[in-house]
Amino acid sequence: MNDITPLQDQLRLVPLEHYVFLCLVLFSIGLTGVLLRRNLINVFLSLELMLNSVNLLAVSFSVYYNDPNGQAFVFFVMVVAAAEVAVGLAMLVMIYRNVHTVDINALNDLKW
Amino acid sequence: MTAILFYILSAVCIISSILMIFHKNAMYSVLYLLICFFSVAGLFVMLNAQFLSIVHVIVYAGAIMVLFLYVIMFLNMSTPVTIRKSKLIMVIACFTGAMVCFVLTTALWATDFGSDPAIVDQNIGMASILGKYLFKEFLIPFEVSSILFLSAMVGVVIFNKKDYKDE
Amino acid sequence: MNILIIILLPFLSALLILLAGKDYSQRIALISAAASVIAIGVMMALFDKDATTITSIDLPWIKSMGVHFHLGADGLSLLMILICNVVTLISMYVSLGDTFSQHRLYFALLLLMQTFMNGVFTAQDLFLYYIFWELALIPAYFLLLIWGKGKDVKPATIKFFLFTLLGSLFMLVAIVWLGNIGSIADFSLATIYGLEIGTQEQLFVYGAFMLAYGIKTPLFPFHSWLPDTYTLAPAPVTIMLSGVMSKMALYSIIRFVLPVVPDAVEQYGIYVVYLATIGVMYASVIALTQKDLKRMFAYVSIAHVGLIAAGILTYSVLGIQGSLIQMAAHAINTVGLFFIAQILFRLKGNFDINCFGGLRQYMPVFAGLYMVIMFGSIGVPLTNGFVGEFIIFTSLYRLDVFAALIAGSGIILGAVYMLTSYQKIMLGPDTDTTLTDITNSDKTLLYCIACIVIITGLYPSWITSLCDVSVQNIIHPYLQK
Amino acid sequence: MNTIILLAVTGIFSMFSGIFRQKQLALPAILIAFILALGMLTFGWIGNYDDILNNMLIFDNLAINFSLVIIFISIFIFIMSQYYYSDDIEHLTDLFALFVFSIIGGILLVSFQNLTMLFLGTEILSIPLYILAASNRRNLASNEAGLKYYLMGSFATCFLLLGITLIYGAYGSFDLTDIHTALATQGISSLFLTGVVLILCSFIFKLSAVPFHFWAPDVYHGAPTVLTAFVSTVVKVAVMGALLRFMAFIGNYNSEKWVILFMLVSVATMIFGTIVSIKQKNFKRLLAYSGMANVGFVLIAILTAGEGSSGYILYNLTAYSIASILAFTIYSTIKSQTGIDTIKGISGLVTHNKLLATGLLVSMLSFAGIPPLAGFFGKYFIIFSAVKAGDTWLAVIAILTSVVAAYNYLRISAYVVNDNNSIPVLKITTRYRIFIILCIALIIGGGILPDQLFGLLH
Repeated sequence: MNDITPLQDQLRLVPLEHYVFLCLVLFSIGLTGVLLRRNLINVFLSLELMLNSVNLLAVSFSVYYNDPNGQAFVFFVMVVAAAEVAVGLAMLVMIYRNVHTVDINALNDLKW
Repeated sequence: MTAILFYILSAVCIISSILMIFHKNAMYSVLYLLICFFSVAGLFVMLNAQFLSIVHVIVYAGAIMVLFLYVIMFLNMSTPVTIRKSKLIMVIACFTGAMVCFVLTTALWATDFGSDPAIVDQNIGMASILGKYLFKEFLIPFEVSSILFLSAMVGVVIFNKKDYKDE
Repeated sequence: MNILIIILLPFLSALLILLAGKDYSQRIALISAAASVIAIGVMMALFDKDATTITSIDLPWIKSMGVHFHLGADGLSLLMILICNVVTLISMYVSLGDTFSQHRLYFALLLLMQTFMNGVFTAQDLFLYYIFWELALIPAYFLLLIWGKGKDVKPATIKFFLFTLLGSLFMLVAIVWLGNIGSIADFSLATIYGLEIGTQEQLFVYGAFMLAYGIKTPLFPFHSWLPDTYTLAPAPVTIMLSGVMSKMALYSIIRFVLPVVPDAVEQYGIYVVYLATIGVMYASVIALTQKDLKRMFAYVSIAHVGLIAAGILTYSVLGIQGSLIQMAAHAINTVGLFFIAQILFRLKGNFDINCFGGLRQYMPVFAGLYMVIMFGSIGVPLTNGFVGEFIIFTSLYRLDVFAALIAGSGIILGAVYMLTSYQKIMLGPDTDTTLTDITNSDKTLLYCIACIVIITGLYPSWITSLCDVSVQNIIHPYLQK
Repeated sequence: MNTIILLAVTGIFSMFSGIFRQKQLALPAILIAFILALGMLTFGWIGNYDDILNNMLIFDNLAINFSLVIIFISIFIFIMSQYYYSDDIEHLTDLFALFVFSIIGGILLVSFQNLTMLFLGTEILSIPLYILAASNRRNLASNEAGLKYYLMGSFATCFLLLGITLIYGAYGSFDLTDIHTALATQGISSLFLTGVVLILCSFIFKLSAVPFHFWAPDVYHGAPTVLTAFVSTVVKVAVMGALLRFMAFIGNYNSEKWVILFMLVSVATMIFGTIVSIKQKNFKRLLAYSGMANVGFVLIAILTAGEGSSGYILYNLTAYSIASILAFTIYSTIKSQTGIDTIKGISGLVTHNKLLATGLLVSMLSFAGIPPLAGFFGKYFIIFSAVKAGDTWLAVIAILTSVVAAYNYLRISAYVVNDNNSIPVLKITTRYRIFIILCIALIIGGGILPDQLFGLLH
């Protein structure tokens, strides 16, 4: 423990704030993507990006706090991401068969 | 050196994700996201979370992205889809994103994380420790997530199994 | 004689009508209504006038909220129940003259309405009272909705319902507040009467209650639901609404507002008196311009009810006694008037005053009885309307000369338009020679009503003596403070 | 925990019964399991699993009561589903299994003690619902409902996750107890505040409260009616339970901030839900908006009564749920036999279908809050808690909106008792008749004996 490892070095050089900031930027980009795109594939990708930024955030907290809980939590985020993507893509394929487009606004029979 | 690596990876991450959300062709978006994921995996390694970084590559790059590519090819959507997009929506979306980023950042700016990462156990990212956590502390969530997978599986079957009537 | 009987009797009859295999609805309804009147007669005969309150049933109902199923009656309640049941009987009798689709449901709803109104008059627990109060609205709503006539019946009915619901929900807030002042939730009247409430809070409670009662009575700015509702409703329902439902609110003012928030009444009662007297004037002026007989009677009703409310809010024994007499008189008179309107409607198929004329030659008995009832309504001496109005005016005059003057001129205007319309319908050139006098059954009912008008006019003191103890109980504790 | 295991086994059994072509077994098995689960919960046989629970879940009174209500309402949903899904639908047993899985998610959600479980519970509750919403494959409206629900749900999940991670970042733990201790020692940090706001946002999303309500009407309208009933009843109970737990956990800290935020949300939800519902022509959409208004109502109780409000909330939600299941059942019967789905279309229902009309009237009057129906006490308890807490103005707003909302229900009841007889005699089976009568009896009984029901829930 008394040796200065490369990890500790790096952690000292890059403060936690920078990780947090990176995650927030990624999250916001994902958010923008969800709002911006009407191609469903892109919307799904953006959602994935948001989940990923959360993963990164959890891991960096976990490492800086020296607590494995955060990393265990990331597993569950991955589980959910995988399940959600599977359902979403299946739904996408089904809808594509019905309407032959992936435009998010193709389905607007129902008004707000 | 490692610090510089962090900034490089971050830059790659951000740039590729921005490219991802703006690219017209879904196929390219997937590839950009892939780059982003790889750099996130790199960041994981830098954080000494080796096990997670491998899992991350396997799950995201190996499974989820392939699934996306498969769907894109399956639906034959590799050509750019012409999607009408009003400028207004674009502006609003970008503005919202920027606002959320701004609000979150300012909220966190003042926070003193107060943690001196001097004493870092390098082993917490190892498979052995994480495995113990998953099967001891997180046993219940681990078990119940099986229900989640089961229902996702059922869902996929329901959505895309051919009807008897179709044939 | 247990008070529960007048709740259970109509309720069970209604169930019987709905569930019986065969259709005996008319018979059951009439017998039940008559039996209720007899029951209340017996109760009044046995009533010890010096007694305060007969509690007849007191069961814990919703323990967690301190609500009891507590029924009881004093002289005041007995008077109101009497009015309610007599009017119901008349209403049933009038119903026989017309045919109604789905008449089983119709009679069942009328009986249910009677049940819940009886509940309102006998509830000794504020929460229970509120529930009966709301419940009484439901049969009225459906009666109007299903059997109301005219194109606007749906919006008018919904308006009626929403108006009253709005008022009563505010009342609910006040009731909830009152019931939870103490450490344990308790809604019983005795507890509520004993509460010490600050002036500021009294004002809120007073406002909430008066909003509910102002809408239901209705007092001047809240009356807009009434003319439509009364006009569109079938005659028996109009009779129930004008005869009993408006009394529910007036009774509640005496029972709950005066004793619970005396300071607020003392300070702000005068404003309601002004509103009420302005309402008398306003309704009378509007009534002058009406061509539709039933609508005109509706405005007459607003005017009279406004006068009664003014009398109650003078907050004096005299005013309240006068109001009680006038309540009994108003119930029987408006019922008579609306019945007369219904008879006229059966003749011509509408309520337009102008299409009648010279009826007296063909139906002398009817004309005579009409005149008696109309005199009662105007308040000619020797009829029931006179005593009450006179006492109310006296008490109003003592309180505020100005209010008395406005109300008085409103009532004089009332006499003018009533007489004018009578003249148009009964006198004047004849228009139709095929008419004959009204049927015997109608005649019987009108005779009965006319008799009540005269008898009460000659001997009104039975009301005052019946209610004297209760009124003293309501007024005196405060005056002694 | 025993309940969760029992339900999971039941869900899997249901799937297998489909595979082995024994579809008819699924529904009875599920109903029996539900009744067993009710019994288990009532008699406190929840099993001792402390060594593996690790404080992930807690089965306290709140959890048990909410679970009871969730399962109780689910029984009705399943009975209703019998009249909605025809027998020959292909994936019937799978759909049933999905419902059961979703219910498990609900139970996890109301008993969470660790933010991981909050997250997983939300997902287990939601993912089956996305699938169910889109399960009517040929129907574009259903597809759209599923898609919208999915997108909005995933979006909300992202916020939930970010919030959870930020709270983790603030105190280094996912465990509510640990965080509570840390809060007491370290005080509040802006990281924590941001996290809480994000989590609350996702709750608001799930509850379809203003300002994140916009997905709800479309989803409710497009999804299969059984699912709509499920989402507007069971899901709301589960999410309210979780919210109550969460609010109780953060309640002591900066209470004014949450109170103001939630007051705004609840008032806006009530007002918006009510006003928009006036304009609706479609029956299902109207119910969706009225459900939204009810959510605003329930939020008042959370605000004013805090932890003590669970009884009020449960009573309100149970009363609301039974009435809305009744309305949805009748709606789907009318829809499937005549194709009518507008409010105007049901005019004259009373002429040939006395029972259905009575049912609809009872549920509408219960929504409108007329005593002594269950809906009245549902509203009463909320107004009571507001008045008792001194927030009389909230009670006044609640009253004003509920009067406006009553207009809707009266409008419907006015159509029901209309004279025209455009709706033919609808075919209903004896069992269906019993179901409707049971619902009516519950609504009336809940109003006449609120104490007994309330005692069960408190």
